Amino acid sequence: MPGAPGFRPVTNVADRTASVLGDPEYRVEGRDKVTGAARYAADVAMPGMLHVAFVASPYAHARIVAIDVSDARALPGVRAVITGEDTKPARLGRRLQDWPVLCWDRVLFIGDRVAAIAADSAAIAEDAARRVRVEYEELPAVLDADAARGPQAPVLHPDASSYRYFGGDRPSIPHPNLQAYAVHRHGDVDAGFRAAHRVYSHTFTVPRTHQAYIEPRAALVWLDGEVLHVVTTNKAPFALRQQMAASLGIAEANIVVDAGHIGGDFGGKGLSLDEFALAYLARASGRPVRSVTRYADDMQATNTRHAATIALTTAVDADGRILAHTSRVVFDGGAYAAGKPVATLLPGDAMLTLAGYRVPAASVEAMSVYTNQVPAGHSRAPGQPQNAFAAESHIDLVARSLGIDPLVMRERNVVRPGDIDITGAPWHGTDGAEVLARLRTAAHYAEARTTPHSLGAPAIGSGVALGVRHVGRGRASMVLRLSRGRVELRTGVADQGGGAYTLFQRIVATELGIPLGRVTVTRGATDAVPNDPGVGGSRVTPVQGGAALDAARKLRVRLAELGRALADAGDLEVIGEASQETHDASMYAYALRVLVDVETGSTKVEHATLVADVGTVINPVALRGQLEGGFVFGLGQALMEELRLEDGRVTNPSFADYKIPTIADVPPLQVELITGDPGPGPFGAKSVGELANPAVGAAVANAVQDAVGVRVWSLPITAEKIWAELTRPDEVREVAGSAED
Amino acid sequence: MKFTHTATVAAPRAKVWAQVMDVPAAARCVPGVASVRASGNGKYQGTLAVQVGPVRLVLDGDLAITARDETAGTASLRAEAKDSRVGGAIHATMNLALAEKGGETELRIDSDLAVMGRLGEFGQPVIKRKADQLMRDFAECLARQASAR
Amino acid sequence: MTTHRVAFTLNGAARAIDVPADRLLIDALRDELGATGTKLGCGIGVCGACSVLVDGELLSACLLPAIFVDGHAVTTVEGLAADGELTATQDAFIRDGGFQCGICTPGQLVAATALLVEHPRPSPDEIRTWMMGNLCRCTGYYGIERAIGRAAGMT
Amino acid sequence: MSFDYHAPRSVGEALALLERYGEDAHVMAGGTATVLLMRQGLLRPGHVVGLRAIDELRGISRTGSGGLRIGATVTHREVERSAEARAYSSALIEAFASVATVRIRNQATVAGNLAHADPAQDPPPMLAAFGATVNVRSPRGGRALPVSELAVDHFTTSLAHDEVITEIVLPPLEAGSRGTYLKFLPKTADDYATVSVAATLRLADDGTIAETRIVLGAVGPTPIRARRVEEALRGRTARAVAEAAALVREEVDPIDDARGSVSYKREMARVWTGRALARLLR
Repeated sequence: MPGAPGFRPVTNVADRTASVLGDPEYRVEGRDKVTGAARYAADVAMPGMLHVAFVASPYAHARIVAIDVSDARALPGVRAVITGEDTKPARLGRRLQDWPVLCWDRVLFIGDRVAAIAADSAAIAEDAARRVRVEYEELPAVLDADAARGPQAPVLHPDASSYRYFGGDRPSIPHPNLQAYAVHRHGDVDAGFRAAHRVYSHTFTVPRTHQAYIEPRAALVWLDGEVLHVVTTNKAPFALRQQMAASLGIAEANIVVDAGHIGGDFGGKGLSLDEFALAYLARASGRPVRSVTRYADDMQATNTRHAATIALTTAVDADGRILAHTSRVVFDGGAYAAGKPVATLLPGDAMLTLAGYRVPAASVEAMSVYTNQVPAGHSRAPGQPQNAFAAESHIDLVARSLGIDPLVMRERNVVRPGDIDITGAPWHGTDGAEVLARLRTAAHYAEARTTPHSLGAPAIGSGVALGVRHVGRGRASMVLRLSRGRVELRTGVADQGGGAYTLFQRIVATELGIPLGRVTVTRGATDAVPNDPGVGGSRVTPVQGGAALDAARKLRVRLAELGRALADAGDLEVIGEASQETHDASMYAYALRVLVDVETGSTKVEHATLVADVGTVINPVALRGQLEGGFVFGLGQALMEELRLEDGRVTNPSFADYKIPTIADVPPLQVELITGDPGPGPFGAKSVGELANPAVGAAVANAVQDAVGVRVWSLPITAEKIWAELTRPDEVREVAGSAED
Repeated sequence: MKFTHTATVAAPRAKVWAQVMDVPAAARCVPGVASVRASGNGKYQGTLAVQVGPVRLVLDGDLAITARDETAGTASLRAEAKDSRVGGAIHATMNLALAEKGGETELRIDSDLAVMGRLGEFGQPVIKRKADQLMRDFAECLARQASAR
Repeated sequence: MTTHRVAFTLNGAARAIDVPADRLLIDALRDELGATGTKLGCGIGVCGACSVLVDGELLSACLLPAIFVDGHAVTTVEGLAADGELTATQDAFIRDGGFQCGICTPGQLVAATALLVEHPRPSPDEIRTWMMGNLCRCTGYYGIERAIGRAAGMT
Repeated sequence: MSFDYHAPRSVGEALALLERYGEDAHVMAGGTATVLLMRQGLLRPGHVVGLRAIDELRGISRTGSGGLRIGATVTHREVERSAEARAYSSALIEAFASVATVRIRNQATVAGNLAHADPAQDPPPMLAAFGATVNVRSPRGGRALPVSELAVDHFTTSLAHDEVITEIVLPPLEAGSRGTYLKFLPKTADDYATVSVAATLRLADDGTIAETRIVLGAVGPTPIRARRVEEALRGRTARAVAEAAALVREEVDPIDDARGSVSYKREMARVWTGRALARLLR
């Protein structure tokens, strides 16, 4: 790794952070996390607890002919065995409940569950699972999102109209194998294309990836009289309560969901699977039941990021200004749509195929398709890594074709407040020109572009890419109690690591003007705190943070009304509420420098500069961590991550073969923050958790082309793909590269 | 996992056809097959012992001829076998085609193999290579036997 | 299956348990001794969440038969701040963003503790080579590197 | 995973146990590979014979003739930190220090690594390039075999089920001989190699290559000795390297997997063979 000798921090946040508090940030749950005291779901045990194993389908698509559980049931130590016959017609899911708790008639992917066993030990449960005999009749598998939409394709969900959909009517779909379909149009697209100097079309693909949290899913479920208790790794406990109540036919009041510390989420832990079957096993056995997912099963059979094919066409004038844009994104949704929480049932930002630019006219079509593959759900900045890889590669290709510097191309087209963007609405957020100007300076762009290559050394290249992310929206509430001069904030927010509790503490202390040490933050299960929307959608800082601020304000007002100081006001309780519906968005941009070994295609990012518009900084350490972690998350997806599937089976379901970056693989990262433009969150804060990862892939692809002149059209950008392009005969390469009209 | 194997047999097609359709005899060409017996209706039962590295498997299962067309010289077989100790199973479909070329017969086997359960976690690429080897040995052995008769 | 008596010290305290031959150290710690600070991640020795020290040597508790620690001294994350006072490394992890979700943190801390014994003032390369066995999906590792630098008195 | 564990104190006792339990017994040294296979349910021995308590299997020492003896249950980290091993060849240290992560190297043993016969492992090609032999004992007696003849297929050795590796012996290096170990890791530092190259080389007095031994890892069912490359270099100079290295493409026998296609691995074998030789000739 290049770098100065001796110790040197590898990142450097410019000293422009404006924390609302001068006090250093010190995680409120930090002590628990560094001493091993912090409790995660798999750490919770109950007396008499049973262990769970599942029987999963080895087929991508099959009819269940018969299940014989007699051998499993006869094994000493087995306390309960259930099959789809016991759970039917229960299905689970976040927005659409289309995933059977246990399958009873058909299995739709490898890993789909048909039976569950509770036993005295995990080993006995697994042994019993091996003794369950399932007779299947194999059916033709639909493994390809294009084939799934053909006229001959078997319909995977013939009973889709009977599925529960939370919150209104499910959007209509033009083909039975679609999970979701949406189109958007604005402006005069045809006129834009008629006026074009040039029109460019390019198609990109992105594979399935796993969130790769280090903590596998875990759940503990028991019945206490009528009340079902659930300890879970789900990051949205109130949503899980609603899903379980609807699916299992239990009143929400009789379900208590307790989500403590969560060992990494990245979108994946919004969907729960085991909890539902465990409820049946707890009832059948009369005992607490716990499951801890084997990591290989987590990778084969939970919810991944969607694989996607993204086709973009853009009309530009002679200066490279965007006149009109059309796009078509096909997401492979896998066997179930259960993992997607949004109303469209598309990955959240599925429609943003040219985000961050002025787009006077656009026609965008996006769909998610049922296939017999691993289900796809939400994953950090859902939809964006796919679309950002495509859009930012596309813009670079257009710039190169027109002979315009890639950064100049972006400067000419980037959105400024009030411009019409890909959504058809006026852009409300970051001044894109400022982000790019800062990037130009911080990355020493002009110098980097003219660095001479020395013979025999790896080729050097620079690449830029930008990205946008909305500031989180939604409603939340929490309780603030004053007792003997101390304030306690009670929240239902689960801790998946973003630093929510420290954020709340700092907001409340700042608003009340008291030392941090006088504010405690406690988390409660769903029976102890007001409803909370959960972590996700870049929501915690603007929404839940907003509720914390509102609570502190209300307490301050009450104290003023009472004419009392905090110390002698007696006991008070207020409920803070926030509703953040502003359509505000942030922008960020990267400049990366890569080294490409031209003999092997091996690519190392040598240095990265990230400029991000973050608004007011409340937690400087956590904010920096989110940006740095987001960059490396993006780096993994850029260079190496891919769930490799063969006939519906994941062939690399472990960290031995599904590689994620280690500490030895991360380059120096310079982070520059723009803090002067306030956002809708507390004190002008914005969201950063999903701000940094999506654009890394394109930045790498663009830098690779800069270095060695070849384009990689799919993620991940592996050494072999670059090598294949470099060794391809020239005439063939030209055809692939001239995808323009 | 899909494989194609071919072998040239120094015998006329009719003779090779008879040889291949004698399933218990032909199955003995698969290294590790312990027993194969007819269970009626074009179905057979058998056991295959195979070692992939340190993993010893004893696969019990069925083999069925699902299609046969002597005129065209084509046949399809389906095999399903399971190792209950390791918790793995294999499923294979094989399409055989015989074509006569100047007194010799070209044997072509297109097979599609699925390795399931925990067994599948022991490196699919390694299993694939092992299966490839097994099918190649099978094709060559069939060719040898038919040539020799 | 044979049962074995395993007598060892856990974070300085003498412990003796009877375990079947196939019991792994991670399960003995978590299920039998209630020491859940050591975390289960990948379960195959890659991620490092279950890192422990046995006689000062860094090992994966998910790959280590419990019987192997008979007669040895085991240190887990719970044993780092034995007297209730956080070590410099623990404190630095909090101040420098050495964790977010915290699931890999016990393993990171145990590994970093061993690193600083072997290399009291580690070079960036020594940090990277040593710590590359401890995966973190949250921080991007920058905070971990800063924290180790601070703990070693280098910042 | 359900077995009786036996902890013999001598090789003799261990062999008696292996004889008694036959195919139902499995030898375990450090346990990294065995525990994984047992946890997956792929290996289900009734008896595990542990070698950790056997003193005679420990230790690293120089042999009288200037070679190196490594006891079977010596861990990778012990080799990495051994002054004797370093004095023998720093390339040997490089190969052992390349294995996985420090945690695994603290547990995994030298003989366990060889017996596991994973073709992507780092030490076997290096040991083979140094011409190391393994000493093996069984109830029938002892034998010595070259490391290069130990692995016969993916995860398969030529050892009988009742044979135990007792030590690895590296012959004395010829004067002027040097070694190197290179590992191609295009994804992460903790990955298995896409291809690895272990090579030793000795120059003649006239500056030509007197002898070279090249063994590649991760590109075949076992470590692959590049004999045609070696032949092509004998008596030649650095100018012959590029042409000679190209011969390795047909000597390796890789598989398609997450680390690359067959054709890519063949090319990378060529590139890294060339780089290893260039390093030795620098």
